Amino acid sequence: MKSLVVENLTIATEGRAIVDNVTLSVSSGEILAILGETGSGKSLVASAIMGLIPRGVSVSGRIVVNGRSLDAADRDGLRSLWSKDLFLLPQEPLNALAPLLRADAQVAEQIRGRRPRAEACAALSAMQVDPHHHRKRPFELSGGMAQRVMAAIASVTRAGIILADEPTKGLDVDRRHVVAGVFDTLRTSGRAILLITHDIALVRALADQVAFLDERRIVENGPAARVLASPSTDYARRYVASDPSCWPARPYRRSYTGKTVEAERLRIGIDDTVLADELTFHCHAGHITALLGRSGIGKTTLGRTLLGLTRPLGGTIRRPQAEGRSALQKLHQDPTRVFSPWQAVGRSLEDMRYLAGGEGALRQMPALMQRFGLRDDVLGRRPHQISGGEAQRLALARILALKPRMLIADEPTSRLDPPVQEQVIRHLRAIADIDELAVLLITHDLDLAHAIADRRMLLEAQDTGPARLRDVTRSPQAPTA
Amino acid sequence: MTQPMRASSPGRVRRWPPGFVSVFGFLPLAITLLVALFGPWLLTTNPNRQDLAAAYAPPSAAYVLGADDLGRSIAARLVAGARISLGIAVVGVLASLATGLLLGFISAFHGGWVRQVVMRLSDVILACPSLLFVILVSGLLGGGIGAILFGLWMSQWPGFARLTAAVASKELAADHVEASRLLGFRPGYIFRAHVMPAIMPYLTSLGALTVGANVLTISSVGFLGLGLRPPDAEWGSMIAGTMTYFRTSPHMVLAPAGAILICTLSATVIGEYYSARHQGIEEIA
Amino acid sequence: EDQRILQITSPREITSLALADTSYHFRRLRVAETLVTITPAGKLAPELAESWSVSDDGLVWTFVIRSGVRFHDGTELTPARVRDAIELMRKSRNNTEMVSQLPISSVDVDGGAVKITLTRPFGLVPDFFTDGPAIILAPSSFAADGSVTQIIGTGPYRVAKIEGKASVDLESFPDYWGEPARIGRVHFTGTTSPDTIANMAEAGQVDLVLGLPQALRDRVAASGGVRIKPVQTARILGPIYNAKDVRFDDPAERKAVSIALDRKGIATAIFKNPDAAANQLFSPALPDWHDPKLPPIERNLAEAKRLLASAGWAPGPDGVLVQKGTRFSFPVFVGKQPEMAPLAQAIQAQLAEVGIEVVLEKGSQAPVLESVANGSFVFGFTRRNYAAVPDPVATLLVDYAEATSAQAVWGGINYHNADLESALQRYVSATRDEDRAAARDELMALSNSDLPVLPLIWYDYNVSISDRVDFDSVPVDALEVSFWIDRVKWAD
Amino acid sequence: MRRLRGLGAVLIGHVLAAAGVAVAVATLAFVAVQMAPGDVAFRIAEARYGERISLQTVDQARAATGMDQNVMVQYLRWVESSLTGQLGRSMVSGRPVMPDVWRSFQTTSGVAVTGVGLALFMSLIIGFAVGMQQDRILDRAFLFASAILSSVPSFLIGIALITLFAITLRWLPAAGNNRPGYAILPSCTLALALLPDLSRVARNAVVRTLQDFYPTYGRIKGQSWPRIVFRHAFRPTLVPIVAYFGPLVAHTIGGLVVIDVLFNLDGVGTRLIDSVLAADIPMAMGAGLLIGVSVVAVNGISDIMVQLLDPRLSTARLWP
Ligand SMILES: Nc1ncnc2c1ncn2[C@@H]1O[C@H](COP(=O)(O)OP(=O)(O)OP(=O)(O)O)[C@@H](O)[C@H]1O
Ligand SMILES: Nc1ncnc2c1ncn2[C@@H]1O[C@H](COP(=O)(O)OP(=O)(O)OP(=O)(O)O)[C@@H](O)[C@H]1O
Ligand SMILES: [Mg+2]
Ligand SMILES: [Mg+2]
Ligand code: NI
Repeated sequence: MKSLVVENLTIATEGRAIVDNVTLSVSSGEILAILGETGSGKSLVASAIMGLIPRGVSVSGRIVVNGRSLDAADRDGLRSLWSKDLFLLPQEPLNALAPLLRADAQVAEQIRGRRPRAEACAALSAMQVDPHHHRKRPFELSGGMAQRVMAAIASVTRAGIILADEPTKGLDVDRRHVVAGVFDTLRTSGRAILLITHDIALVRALADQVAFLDERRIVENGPAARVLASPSTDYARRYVASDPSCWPARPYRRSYTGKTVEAERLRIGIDDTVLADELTFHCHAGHITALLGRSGIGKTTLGRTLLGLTRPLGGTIRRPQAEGRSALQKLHQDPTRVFSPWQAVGRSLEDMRYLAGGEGALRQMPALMQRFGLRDDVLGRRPHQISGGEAQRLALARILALKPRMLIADEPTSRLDPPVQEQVIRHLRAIADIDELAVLLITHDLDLAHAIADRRMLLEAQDTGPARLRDVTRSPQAPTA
Repeated sequence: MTQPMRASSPGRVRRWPPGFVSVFGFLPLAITLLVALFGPWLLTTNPNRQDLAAAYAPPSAAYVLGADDLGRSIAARLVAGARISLGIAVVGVLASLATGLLLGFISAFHGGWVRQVVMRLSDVILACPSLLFVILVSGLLGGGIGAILFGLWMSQWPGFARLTAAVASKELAADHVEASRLLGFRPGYIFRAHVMPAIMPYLTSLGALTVGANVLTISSVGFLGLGLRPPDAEWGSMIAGTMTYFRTSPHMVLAPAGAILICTLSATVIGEYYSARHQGIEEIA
Repeated sequence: EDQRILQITSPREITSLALADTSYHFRRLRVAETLVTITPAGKLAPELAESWSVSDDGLVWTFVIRSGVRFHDGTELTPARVRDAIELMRKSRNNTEMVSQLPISSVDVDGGAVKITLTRPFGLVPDFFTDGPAIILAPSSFAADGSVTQIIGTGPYRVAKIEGKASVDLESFPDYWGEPARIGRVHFTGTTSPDTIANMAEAGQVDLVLGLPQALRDRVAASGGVRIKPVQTARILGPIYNAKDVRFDDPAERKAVSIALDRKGIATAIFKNPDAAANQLFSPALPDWHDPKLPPIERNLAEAKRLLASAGWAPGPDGVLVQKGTRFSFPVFVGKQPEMAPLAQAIQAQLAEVGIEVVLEKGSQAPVLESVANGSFVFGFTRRNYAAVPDPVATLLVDYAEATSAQAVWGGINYHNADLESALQRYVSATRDEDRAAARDELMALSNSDLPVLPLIWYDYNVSISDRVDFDSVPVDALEVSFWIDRVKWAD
Repeated sequence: MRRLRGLGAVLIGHVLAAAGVAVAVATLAFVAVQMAPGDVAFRIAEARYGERISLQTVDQARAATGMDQNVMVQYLRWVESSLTGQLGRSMVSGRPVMPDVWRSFQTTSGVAVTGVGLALFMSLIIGFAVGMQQDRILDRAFLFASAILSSVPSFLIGIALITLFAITLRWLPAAGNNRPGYAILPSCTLALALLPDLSRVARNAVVRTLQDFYPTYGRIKGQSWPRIVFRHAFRPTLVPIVAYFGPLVAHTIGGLVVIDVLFNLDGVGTRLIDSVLAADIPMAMGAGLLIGVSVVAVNGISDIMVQLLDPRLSTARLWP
């Protein structure tokens, strides 16, 4: 018997359907992975099952939990199943943890055993949370640690149905395996698991069933092995193919183009804390240089230092200049946040005329938008009303119109789902090739770096002292990112 | 206990129904503002005209709201007082708002010692209760509109400056500002296009609440006998002047007290309405 | 024993213990006494002096000091102590203090008496010793530097505790030389806000309000449980002016301003007593000095305008009178007393009707005095009590005598009148009653015709009495010399 | 350990800030007196002699108070006497400033502590009761009632209370501070004046907390509602309330000026105003000093409490 069945679920806001007529089911001892574009409504489906749909959003359909059939709009009915039948691992762990309670206490209060505190510590340790982090409060934990505390809470739940919303985001490869292990154990103990994720590798490793959500509905679902191996719909095919690990690696070439940015014996840091020292490197026009490195090592800081947003602690930087402004530009991680949220994006573009040489830039825009495949109707919308892919392309177009010499892209695709990521990355490659723009691409994704970067630089920690930069373009073994 | 479980997404809190806000917020304030602006042309009676024989007269056809201890028409004085009480309150807020906006933005934008200076200065001023401030200033400068305005301005710009600095520095750290800076936009543009819209709702709310508070402050100063120069009809001093007769001729106190209440209430309702629409104002302010 | 405490209040605070500041107050509280006092009926009476006499040439006054009087610290009052106290009073440079005005050449102890030798005859010596700062305190009241640190007097009450400026606890003094106080314990609260005074009276929280503001009389009386004894005092409230200023140098101008005022209206509306409208400087509380035959001063706008026109004032473009480029416009400082704000506004409105502009400013005595000092004073109000010393001439002397008038403020600034000066001289040096009476008549006539102060309102002094207190036992003192609380009895 | 050291630094910071503010406020009072138009000696003389002021008494006051000396000398004299803890002598009464100001301060703090305590207690109850009913009829009614109450000038509240409890019922004294129960009406007036704002802060804090996801998530995890309220949500809810103490103390001192006048209390705010207007420099500076110190102290206590309640906020936010 199916543990959880979702029948004809429709979720709509005033005048707009977000999810249309979705039907899903999970049996006990089974993991169903839902994949889909960001903003396609995956989290809302989970909320609907939990009876957490916010006010102002209407929901219809039926939800069958362990044989009990409930109206999807019956919030109270669904809520009465909390913790006994239904359990949620939310997308943002920091919002779900009690802010002033220590990690072990939060796990311990879930445990009905004789020695909850000790069991809680064991559960945390199993998640590779080191003992000295056990007594920390949520705000003292990094995003990855908080994610693992949530996994520890999930690992001791008694509920039969677990909804997990992106449980591995922000984790590096090793930790991802640990969390995957938790779900594996839960599955073995007979839980039914609904797994929402963008991570194709995780889906490959874990999922029994897969469902693709596109354009408001489920476009394809079926056993994971079959669907991932030979997707039958266009969208699923694109999705699977957009995994950077499937892309061909970019061959090495010598560089003959001019240098754009040169750094010599650069020392970077925040305030007086030195993060990295003795950084000597340069970027060539038309090249994409990938900057790799462990989380928190100082990649973003290096980017900001090059842009002049953070004061260097030593050494020299030579930057290109153009029309009184820096010819260095930045592509942000979250594209929907780079436009003023108070006005339509079209307005933000028009405001370029206040810039030196802005009129000329403005005249370039239509052509650029056409080149990036952007329709004019996005211009009338506010930033939060456009998709991440559109926003990132729009941001690229705006930057290109000002004719920079170099672009620093700080994890420009980590908030995007794989198909959109691929689209943006291909545009980035094209810009480098056609417009002779130098790109410094900051990323965690080694596959991605191999696929599109001409050079790869690794920022790595020394045993003592600040981090150093190493060129790993031709080093055979993959550095851990 | 009921379980308030509507919380998965904050959304917008509808604390006051809009119709309610119109009736208790905008409508009375609009009427008072109109009266303040055009009152002098509507008046048929000079608010300072005395008729000692009619002193303490209760409401009647000749004196709609009665007459005060010098036989002046309370209705006429209320109308004249609207201009003074509300005028000072509003002008005081506008002046502090402008100053606070400017200093707050500059200190957020510039950071460093400028911010330190502005913030420490406002700390010191905020530690001094604003009523005390206005009382002292108007006491020392011998009353008058200018003194009260100066006192209100002096004691209130720091609040606006801190609010602006708090919102602005949050906003200035945002990606969209960073992007604009990199693209080469000037501070003026960033202020206008990125920071102002973010601050505006907070300022509207704080401004409206402060107008209400000012009406109260002015009336308290008037009550203490340190307000404006007589015979200017200001609501607080109208109460102060007639308090003595509260139990024998209550109309003399109730009319200005009612005006103060309505005016403050509407400003409060408006301010609360805006702050409810933008949660978290308490944390920032 | 009766543990009840008599709760009293008045609108005075104890600003300090210095004799010049609050000696009046401790005399009113019956803590300290003077050589000579004034009965509630307004007559001179012996207090610390048993009797007094003057030599025939009028130059030597002998005060026989009462024997067996003890200070609250147990020490005895001696003539030597009295002499030292008088020597101290003489040294004061303050012209509001009376003793320092006396033409004393020496003070000597003569057995049980103190002999005061004058440089010239002066008829009012006993009167002058009724002044508040003439209280006689024990030497232990003073610190080494001469400042007063505690009030150790001889009265029927002694100070048990003084807290701040508003609270004094009194207890009866068992060794009092005279009739002991009838109520053992008294608590005094100084309350400046008139509304608070009224509230306390209405709440039955105080037994006596000594000096209930006139405006509050009806309200408190209406509350029940309280009865009020009003009495008209010798205190005048009226405009004073700078007689050298072009606006007031002509008696016609003063007359015009005087008759432009609606006394009846002001007295009725603001002071709640039509009889408070003053038609002369001296109220009926000074029967010898009051002329009951004078008619009330009626408001007469036409006459006022005519007088002003005759003095050379013509309306300017904005309706305000102008004379040779000077506008008939002046600032008036509005004090903190409860009646002053409405009074000033009433006068502003009434003078506006004859083309005189009054600009009201906040502030009370200090700016008035300052403007006097720098010569910019034009117009103000005085609240002068002509019975601080029972003979009004004492006050007139301070205000108008040749020697002191240059420094005087509260009776007409820069006002000189040779006739008045000589009449004053004749009055004090007169040794025969009829000479004195003649001088008095002249003084009365001059003050009512030349208008050094424009008479406007005579103050009432009100005592509100709770029903816990025997109504008839409360003396009400029109001359505001004392509260006479030692004579008050409980109702039962 | 590190947190303790952090708190220690905060504490030292607060003490330094308090000293700084105290001196600043006192100096400000001094400057204010000097800057006021007119001759200071006249104002002192008026305060001392009242009706009996004359040109001679003005000269006397000028000489007796040292006002005839250089401004710098006067200021240094005050600094000197303050270092001995006496704060000099009042120019009006001639008595040492410290005992008088201290008595006023005690009066004020008596009323303030009772009033604020009352308001705090009631607003916590109201805040929780109403905040949990967010947007229901009770909540709406509360918000409207509090808006009305906050629009009534505090002197009218006081007058209403006096009329009812002192004059009509005769249960409590109408004024003064020498009767048992004298602090009740002033405290209640203060409490009623503070209540609307304070209970709104409490209510909003409750609403804010409940808007977060974690209380709901507590239910998802299977925790009981009381446990969530008292173990998960109570501390975060207290934070904005405690953080409001700073503005609260400023409101309190301001509001007490009116209450002092109404109830004839010799409070420290009233003393500051009176003495500045009377140009009683040592007294004004002494009162300013105490007010400044108490504001900073309350701010400091609130800061430290906030940081103890919510260590997230302990980042170098020294004052206020
Ligand atoms: N409370 C709400 N009111 C109106 N629209 C909402 C609300 N919450 C979410 N939405 C919209 O519903 C859509 C789906 O959101 P949802 O969070 O489910 O997407 P998702 O598939 O989980 O995306 P992601 O991969 O980024 O987590 C989005 O367009 C979002 O803007
Ligand atoms: N504003 C800041 N104040 C203090 N420390 C900071 C600040 N921003 C970053 N850091 C610290 O500086 C270090 C480097 O941060 P940075 O953002 O450059 O890392 P990163 O390599 O980009 O990491 P990630 O891959 O997680 O983005 C981190 O240890 C971080 O904690
Ligand atoms: Mg989601
Ligand atoms: Mg980074
Ligand atoms: Ni190279």
